[in-house]
Amino acid sequence: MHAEEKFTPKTWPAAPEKSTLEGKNKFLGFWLFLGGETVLFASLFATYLALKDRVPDQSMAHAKDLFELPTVFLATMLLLFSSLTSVYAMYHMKNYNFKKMQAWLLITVLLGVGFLVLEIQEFNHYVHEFHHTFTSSAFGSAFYTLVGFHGGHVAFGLLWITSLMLRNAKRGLNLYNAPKFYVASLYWHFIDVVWVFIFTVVYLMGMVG
Amino acid sequence: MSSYAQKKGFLGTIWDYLTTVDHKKIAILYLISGGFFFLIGGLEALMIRIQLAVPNNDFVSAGLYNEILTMHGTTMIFLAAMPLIFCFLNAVVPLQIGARDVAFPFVNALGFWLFFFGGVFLNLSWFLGGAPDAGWTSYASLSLHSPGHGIDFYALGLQIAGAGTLIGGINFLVTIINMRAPGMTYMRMPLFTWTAFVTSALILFAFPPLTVGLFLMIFDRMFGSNFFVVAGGGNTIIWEHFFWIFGHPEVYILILPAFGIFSEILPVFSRKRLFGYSSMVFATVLIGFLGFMVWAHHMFTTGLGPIANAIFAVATMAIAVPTGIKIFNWIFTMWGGSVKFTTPMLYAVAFIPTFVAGGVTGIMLAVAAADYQYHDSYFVVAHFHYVIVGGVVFALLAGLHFYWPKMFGTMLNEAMGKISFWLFLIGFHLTFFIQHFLGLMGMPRRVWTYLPGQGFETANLISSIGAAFMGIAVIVMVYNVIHTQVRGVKVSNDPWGDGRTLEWAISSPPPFYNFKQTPLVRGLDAWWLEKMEGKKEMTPAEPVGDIHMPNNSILPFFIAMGLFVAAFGAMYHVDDKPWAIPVLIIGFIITLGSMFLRSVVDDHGHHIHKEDLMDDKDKGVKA
Amino acid sequence: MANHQSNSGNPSVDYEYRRKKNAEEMKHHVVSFALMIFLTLVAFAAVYADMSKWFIVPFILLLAAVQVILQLYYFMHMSHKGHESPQMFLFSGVFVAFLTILTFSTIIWW
Amino acid sequence: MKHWLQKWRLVSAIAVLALVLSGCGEPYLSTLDPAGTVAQSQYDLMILSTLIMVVVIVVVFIIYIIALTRFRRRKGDDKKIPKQIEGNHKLEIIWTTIPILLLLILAVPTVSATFHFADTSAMEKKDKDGKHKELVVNVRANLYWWEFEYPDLGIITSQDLVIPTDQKVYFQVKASDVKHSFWIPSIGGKIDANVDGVNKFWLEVDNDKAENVGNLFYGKCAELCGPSHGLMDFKVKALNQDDFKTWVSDMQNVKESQPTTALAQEGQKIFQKNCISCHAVTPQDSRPETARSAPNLATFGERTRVAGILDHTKENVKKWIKDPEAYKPGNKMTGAYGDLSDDQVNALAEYLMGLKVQD
Ligand code: HEA
Ligand code: HEA
Ligand code: HEC
Ligand code: CUA
Ligand SMILES: [Cu+2]
Repeated sequence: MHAEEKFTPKTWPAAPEKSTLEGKNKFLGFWLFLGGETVLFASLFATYLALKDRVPDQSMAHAKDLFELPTVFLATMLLLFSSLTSVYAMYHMKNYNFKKMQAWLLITVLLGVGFLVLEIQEFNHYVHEFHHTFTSSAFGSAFYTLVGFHGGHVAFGLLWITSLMLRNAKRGLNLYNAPKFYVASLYWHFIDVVWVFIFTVVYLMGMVG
Repeated sequence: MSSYAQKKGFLGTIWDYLTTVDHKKIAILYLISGGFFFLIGGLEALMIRIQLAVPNNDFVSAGLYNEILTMHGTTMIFLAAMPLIFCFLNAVVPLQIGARDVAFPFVNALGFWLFFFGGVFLNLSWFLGGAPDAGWTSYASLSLHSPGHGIDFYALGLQIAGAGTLIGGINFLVTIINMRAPGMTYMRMPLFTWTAFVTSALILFAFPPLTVGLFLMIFDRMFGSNFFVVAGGGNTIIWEHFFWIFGHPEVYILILPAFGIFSEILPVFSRKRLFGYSSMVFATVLIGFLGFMVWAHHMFTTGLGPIANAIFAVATMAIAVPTGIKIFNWIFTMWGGSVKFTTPMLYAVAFIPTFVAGGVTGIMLAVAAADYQYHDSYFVVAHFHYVIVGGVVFALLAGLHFYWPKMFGTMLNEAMGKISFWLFLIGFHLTFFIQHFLGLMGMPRRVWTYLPGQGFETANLISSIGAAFMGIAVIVMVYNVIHTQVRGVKVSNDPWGDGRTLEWAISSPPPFYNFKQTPLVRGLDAWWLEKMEGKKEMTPAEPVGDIHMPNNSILPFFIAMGLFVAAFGAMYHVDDKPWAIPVLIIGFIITLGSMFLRSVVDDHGHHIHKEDLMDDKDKGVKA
Repeated sequence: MANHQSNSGNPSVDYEYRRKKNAEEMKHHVVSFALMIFLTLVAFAAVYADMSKWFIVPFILLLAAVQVILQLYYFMHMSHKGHESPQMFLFSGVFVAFLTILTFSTIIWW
Repeated sequence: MKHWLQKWRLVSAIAVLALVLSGCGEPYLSTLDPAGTVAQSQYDLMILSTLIMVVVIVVVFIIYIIALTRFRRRKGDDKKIPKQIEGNHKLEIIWTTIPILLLLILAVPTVSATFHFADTSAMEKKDKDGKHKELVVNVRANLYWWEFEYPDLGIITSQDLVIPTDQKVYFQVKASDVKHSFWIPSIGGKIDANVDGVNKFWLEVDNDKAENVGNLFYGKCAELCGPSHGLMDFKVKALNQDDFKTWVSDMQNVKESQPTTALAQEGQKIFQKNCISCHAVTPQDSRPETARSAPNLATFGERTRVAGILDHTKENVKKWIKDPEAYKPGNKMTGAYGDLSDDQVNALAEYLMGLKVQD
């Protein structure tokens, strides 16, 4: 089986993620999926923009009252750094250095977990301090749906990368799993892209009013 | 024959289909279930027409009528037309581009099972307290107001089925981009493959807005959110936009493959290559592109303001241009050809004027200021049945007769085919032509009955009589299918004699690995080119070698079934049923567990060995 | 099918070359990452600086767009060969996304 | 715009098509028999677009028929292979440009009419008392009934819309429960009644046309709104300016029509007990909108229909009160009042039929 052939750094191909037909298909299919995800998130952003600050009773908290930029900044940094670390992981993947790849992936996962923890704390804060919940207003529904969908993506990404790491821990890199790692890292970057818009559109623009 | 396709017995066959990842078998699954839902949707249409045959009729009650109406539209669009199109995509596209299979056979199977479980879920509503009743558009204020679980069935069912369609679309995009046989450049792809490509792209971008819209609906109805609840700050127009941002591309998702089927049939039975191939490709892409910029023509009366209405009106009209290009190219394909009127060709020939009639009423509807009169009247019903039945359904029926030999190796009876064609054609025009006038005379659509004395009686009666003709036509067709399969006379590779594209170069039905050797494509209409040079088969692009095949798997079935189970949990969670949340969780465990299995258990597929393939040669083609 | 895409006959020369190229690319990545962090800082600073809303909103949206382009073209290699189809489909997605957002911020006014 | 339309009116008058079409439908209901400015322009647009479409269809048909008859495969052609033609640039240019031109002809009046119909700027003009200078009617659509409020005149009616002819009437349309759509086919195209906010538009009725149909037009709900959507009809009384003025003052001056017969007085009592919580019986109803949960019955005796659909007879009123569900499934009146005996229903009907403002 070609896909499971053993390699050395020298025989390892330049673009391992696209060296088999399966890999090529997976690579392209995943990019297409990201095209669809773009529209999916755009729809959620659009909904959020239409419903931002729409509350049944004007005494309820608006975006301006809720958000705390320091936390958001911290979360942003965690996610941005995790994007860089996953680039490092792919760098080592291309160099056929499995151990280093795994190490960087682990850091990526840890950063991602940190991000999720911050997000959960943040939500918790809104719910308890401001009674800003999923059901309290259209604003709340739209906010939690958009940010929560992103958070869900982060969580799924963490599970995905972790199980890839565990599953392949013993057998190292080959052409069967290289595309899988590559695609997972694409996914992770995409999550970062979405977050860039979330912190801009939801949080920063929310503070400007 | 290699050992994989043997065993059998009845249960064996069932198991084979439950686990299959072969695009040809998946095509058959789509055909059977899509065909079944077409009969259901048709039955619902007949009930609509019976109820409306005379004024003040009480054949069905008002509430039931709305359920039938909603399920008719939803079933026909999502559970009949879409899967039947996927049937032909699966049956034909890989063969046309000379591929062994699709890019993601597993995902292909998963797409089917998602559609299937979504469809079953939706239709179970009939037995579990009532079907959805807010129209196939399910506008938010009414659908939130609707009691019972009907709308929940709609939202959850479509969500599941829609996920299947989305991954199906991605699968075909990758297949077409990556798996074409050597020599098959983009501009040598058969037009059906081109339309499959553009349709899949439309699916990729049109379904996410529907997904989001349905999520918001599910959250509002089942989890207390306020997206469409005005009192909570929500806005119902959001739903309308999402529905139509999806809904308008959706009608082009349906019609483009229909155009593709006709673009295959017309050249074959005119014995002449498609006129203006490159402009046809261009028009297809342009229709796909414009299709995303016109959705608000369904919302002219919503109150978007004159600027939006004017922009969308003009953008909508623009679609007439690429569509017109196609119409004229089809006619000029026949011009100078040698036209033979087989059953598929009859449908193609009937399609041209019918679709033009439906298309031009579309342009009339695009005149925003006049649409204030047409909107939500029977004029609209007439328009869209002209394009959908006259376009999509004609294409599906044409494709059924045209590709039947390729899918099953037998030939549908031509005499019966023609009888049912004429019945259907006459019935169709009888039913829908007169509805234009009903609309102009002031009859709104979606009314469960009408009062006497408003001038609607005669036209409605005529319309209902037409529907009866269509019913008989369908019965003849079903009989034809059964009759043909029982007789089981096998046919050769190219039973129509004038096949032009690659699928006609291999046996009918093709072996499960398709091409023994990937063919070398030397131009448009690859098979025709070879035939004209007196060859009996395609020139191979590779020596005979081992063929890599994917393994069968039951996991797609379970992934889809898990969501089906979870949907019940989500739905009954509203009624505070104690078992609801556990069921929801169990469902997700089934799905995620199956996905997990899929990703941790390596599946490298298997190989058919060269020697076995050599064996096959001796047996020759099945005929 | 699995081909080892070597361009020169000598695998070890090829190997050295690739190593170097990868390392160089990684350097680019780090630079673009620094740029991204910088842009983020500017965006947050702009909001803290409390300037006019009409300036800040377009400005931070621009910053976000630049950042995303960096992500796509550097981290996700979108400019590399073999990314033609991904580019086309991603931009089509962006086009639909843009239309959707434009609609929802203009003609839903209630 | 106007000029253009008038020219078209001439052309359309002689168009055979128009003759064919205007034979269709009832004059009080059909879009093909326009009785107002808006409906007329819309009709002109229909005729224009239909003519263009007929041109398209005829051209397509001619080429199509020729292709089919000349090039069918005849006996002995079995072996013949026609010449394989790739395309023809000249032809392709022709069938790209001609449709574009046809569409331009259609697009210009479309855009202009769209803006014309949306022009409600006159509505914003108020006099010094804060009243609109033009006649404004607030239309509120409810599950299966319509309320018409004349905010500047202090009048509220239900089911029957009364408007003056030969004058632009401005409407503010909204819904109180689910989405409906306000449509009077022979007077002008529809506009949706949304739950989210108010839609504005105007209509104008032609007096001669109104007289032709006894001043009475049909209106319909044109958006699926539940089981009885198909029965959510209303009537439009289009009165000439003088009659309208009389109607307004009658409505403003009436206090509450008092029953005259004993039976009716009996009915009034029952009404006060069972029905008044929802139905008002004076045209001035100071309750807030949300409290006005049922049709105003002040002019019930003058209605042309019961509940918008039944002929206006006492028998039908009785039938309605006994079992509204049988006539309008899903309506909001069913089950809202206790059981009533036949006598009580009879008394109620007597009382209701006597509720008149004009004689
Ligand atoms: C397969 C499905 C299909 C197709 C192909 C079309 C094609 C078109 N449709 Fe249709 N449409 C529907 C399915 C479809 N539609 C459905 C289901 C609804 C109702 C949904 C609901 O409310 O439930 C609907 C409703 C609908 C409306 C909303 C009406 C309303 O609710 O008020 C409008 C308005 O603009 C419209 C327009 C068009 C146009 C302009 C085209 C164009 O694409 C047509 C183009 C074709 C031609 C024009 C003919 C060929 C061209 C020539 C021969 C060239 C020369 C022509 C000219 C110069 C005119 N459609
Ligand atoms: C692909 C789409 C599609 C197709 C093919 C059809 C096909 C037909 N439709 Fe349509 N229809 C819609 C999509 C479609 N429809 C949509 C989207 C709506 C709008 C819904 C809404 O407003 O929300 C609609 C609405 C609609 C209405 C308007 C109802 C209303 O507004 O109140 C009417 C009325 O005449 C109608 C009639 C028909 C008829 C007679 C057919 C015929 O062509 C059907 C022909 C088929 C048959 C006659 C099969 C009969 C089957 C048998 C005889 C065998 C039965 C046996 C077994 C099951 C064992 N349809
Ligand atoms: C829930 C409040 C409610 C109560 C109580 C109620 N009705 Fe009604 N009524 C309605 C509604 C809502 C309608 C409109 C029904 C429709 O058309 O769908 C209506 C319609 C009517 C109509 C037809 C009105 C028209 O404009 O044509 C009559 C007559 C009527 N009611 C009489 C009565 C009588 C008599 C009683 C008491 C015995 C009564 N109603 C009690 C809500 C109520
Ligand atoms: Cu109100 Cu339909
Ligand atoms: Cu459309």
